[in-house]
Amino acid sequence: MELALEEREIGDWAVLAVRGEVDVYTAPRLRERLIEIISRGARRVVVDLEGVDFLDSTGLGVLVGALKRLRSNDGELDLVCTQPRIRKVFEITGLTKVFSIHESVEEATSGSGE
Amino acid sequence: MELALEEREIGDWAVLAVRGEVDVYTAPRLRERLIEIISRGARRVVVDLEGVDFLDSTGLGVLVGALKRLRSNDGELDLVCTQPRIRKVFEITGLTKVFSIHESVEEATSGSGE
Amino acid sequence: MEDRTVELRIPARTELIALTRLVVSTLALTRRELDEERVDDLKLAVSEAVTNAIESYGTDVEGKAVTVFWTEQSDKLEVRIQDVGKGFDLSRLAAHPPVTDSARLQFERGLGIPLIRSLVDEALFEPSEDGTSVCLSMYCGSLSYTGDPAAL
Amino acid sequence: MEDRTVELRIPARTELIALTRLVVSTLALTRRELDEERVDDLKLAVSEAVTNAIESYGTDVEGKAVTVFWTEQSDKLEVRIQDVGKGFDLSRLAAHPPVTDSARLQFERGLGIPLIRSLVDEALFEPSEDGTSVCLSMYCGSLSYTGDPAAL
Ligand SMILES: Nc1ncnc2c1ncn2[C@@H]1O[C@H](COP(=O)(O)OP(=O)(O)O)[C@@H](O)[C@H]1O
Ligand SMILES: Nc1ncnc2c1ncn2[C@@H]1O[C@H](COP(=O)(O)OP(=O)(O)O)[C@@H](O)[C@H]1O
Repeated sequence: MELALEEREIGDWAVLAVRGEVDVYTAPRLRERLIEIISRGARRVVVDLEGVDFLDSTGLGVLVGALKRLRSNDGELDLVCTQPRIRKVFEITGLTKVFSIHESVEEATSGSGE
Repeated sequence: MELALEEREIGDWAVLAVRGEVDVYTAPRLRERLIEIISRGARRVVVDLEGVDFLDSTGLGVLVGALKRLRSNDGELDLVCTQPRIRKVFEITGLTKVFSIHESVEEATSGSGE
Repeated sequence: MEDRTVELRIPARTELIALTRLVVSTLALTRRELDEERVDDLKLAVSEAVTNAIESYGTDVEGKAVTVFWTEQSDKLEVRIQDVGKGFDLSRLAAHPPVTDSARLQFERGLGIPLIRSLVDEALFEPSEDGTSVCLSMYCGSLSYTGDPAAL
Repeated sequence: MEDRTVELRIPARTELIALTRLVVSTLALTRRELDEERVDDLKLAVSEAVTNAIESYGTDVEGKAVTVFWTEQSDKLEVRIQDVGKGFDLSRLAAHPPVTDSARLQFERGLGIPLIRSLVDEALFEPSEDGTSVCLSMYCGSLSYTGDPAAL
């Protein structure tokens, strides 16, 4: 029932670390925070899912929504996700082809973002 | 739903460390083990409750039963219990007056047992 | 109130008592007003009541169930434990002797109901020929969620 | 079979979906035959179905409930999720376009049922005007407890 969001900046990346369970109850908070980050002008965003215990289709929808919003502004949204149980959700839904999924925040923020 | 029992000897004490939840489902295993220890001839037994997450009245009953069995053989059963949530169960039922409850296995096994 | 009730119905098997504890403590922990110690108290009281409910069927547990109702009222949490077992006579429960080393040791059983009574703010036992309903309450002032109330 | 069913009934509130996940994964984990990955799969599928059940009531959730039934059969675990919402037409669900960067991004919703179908061994959707029943099965050979079967 918990969701914790923690933000920091690395270079020109905004990094949002998510901890806890992302479901239809908690996802609105994740969505609001992402919209806030984007409307503050961030173009390159990393969502770090390493601390996520559970992610459902609503959570996927929120990430897809943020990605669309960023792309339409020439921005980019990358993910950090190594946990098999969470990665699997992206694989089943084909979203591994849509998101750049990295092994670590360092790896994500050292890329060009394109 | 789990209960783990681990036995060792310290001097002439038999020390049984209990981990997990002791309730009406798991207590029979604790009882059997205590009976086994006592019937092997142990007279001085310490039950270490530090790893116990939950203890109900059935668990108390098993400990009282073992204490009776040992006392009738001039033996002794001591407990190790510092966790407030577990200690409270002994306090409410007045069993703190019946058992010697120690802060550590060392403390329990360094006494005379009387 | 109906829509504020969570209901858990389990077959009368002792290995499922742990599940009732998990559900009750999870629900209780989402409430700011109950600290951890009171949640543990409620959990133990519920566990004792569910144990008694299962034992009310004796060995004839085939097809028998125990139901736990969790209801939030404005000033208290209420857990009702219900069985359709043989009931009992509350007034005939053995009283425990005063706590002295020798006499106290006679009692390996009969600790459940005294424990329940001292752990919760209110315990109501309603045994009948059609089964027993035990209602446990914890008072906790006005209730509010610890979770964020944002909904989709 | 009746006596092998665990039933959890929750008010139609999204903050209680986590509880259904906890109950289902706790029950599933007591079974030797399901490894952790399959338990996670079942947990996610149930969560999606409960989410849909709650959403079937729209904003009119007052007094509405969702019921989850857990049943163990000789060769499978079965979880049924039931609501009394408005039902739907399975044949009219939008098909997702093949996965390509551009078209795929149109779909922020509609991922639940496809996920359910790929996570469990069998998913049966039975929508009607009186509500929807979703039955999810995981096959797992002959069942046995991981716990010690000793009973008092
Ligand atoms: N739900 C119930 N149905 C039938 N009898 C009950 C129920 N709850 C309690 N009892 C009776 O009350 C007695 C005392 O219960 P309790 O104090 O919990 O101790 P114990 O269960 O160890 O005997 C039980 O032995 C039983 O006879
Ligand atoms: N239990 C249900 N009751 C009513 N409609 C449902 C139910 N389950 C699914 N649906 C319908 O099927 C659609 C697709 O569901 P799903 O694939 O889970 O995606 P989403 O819930 O994100 O729309 C839902 O939008 C809803 O219209």
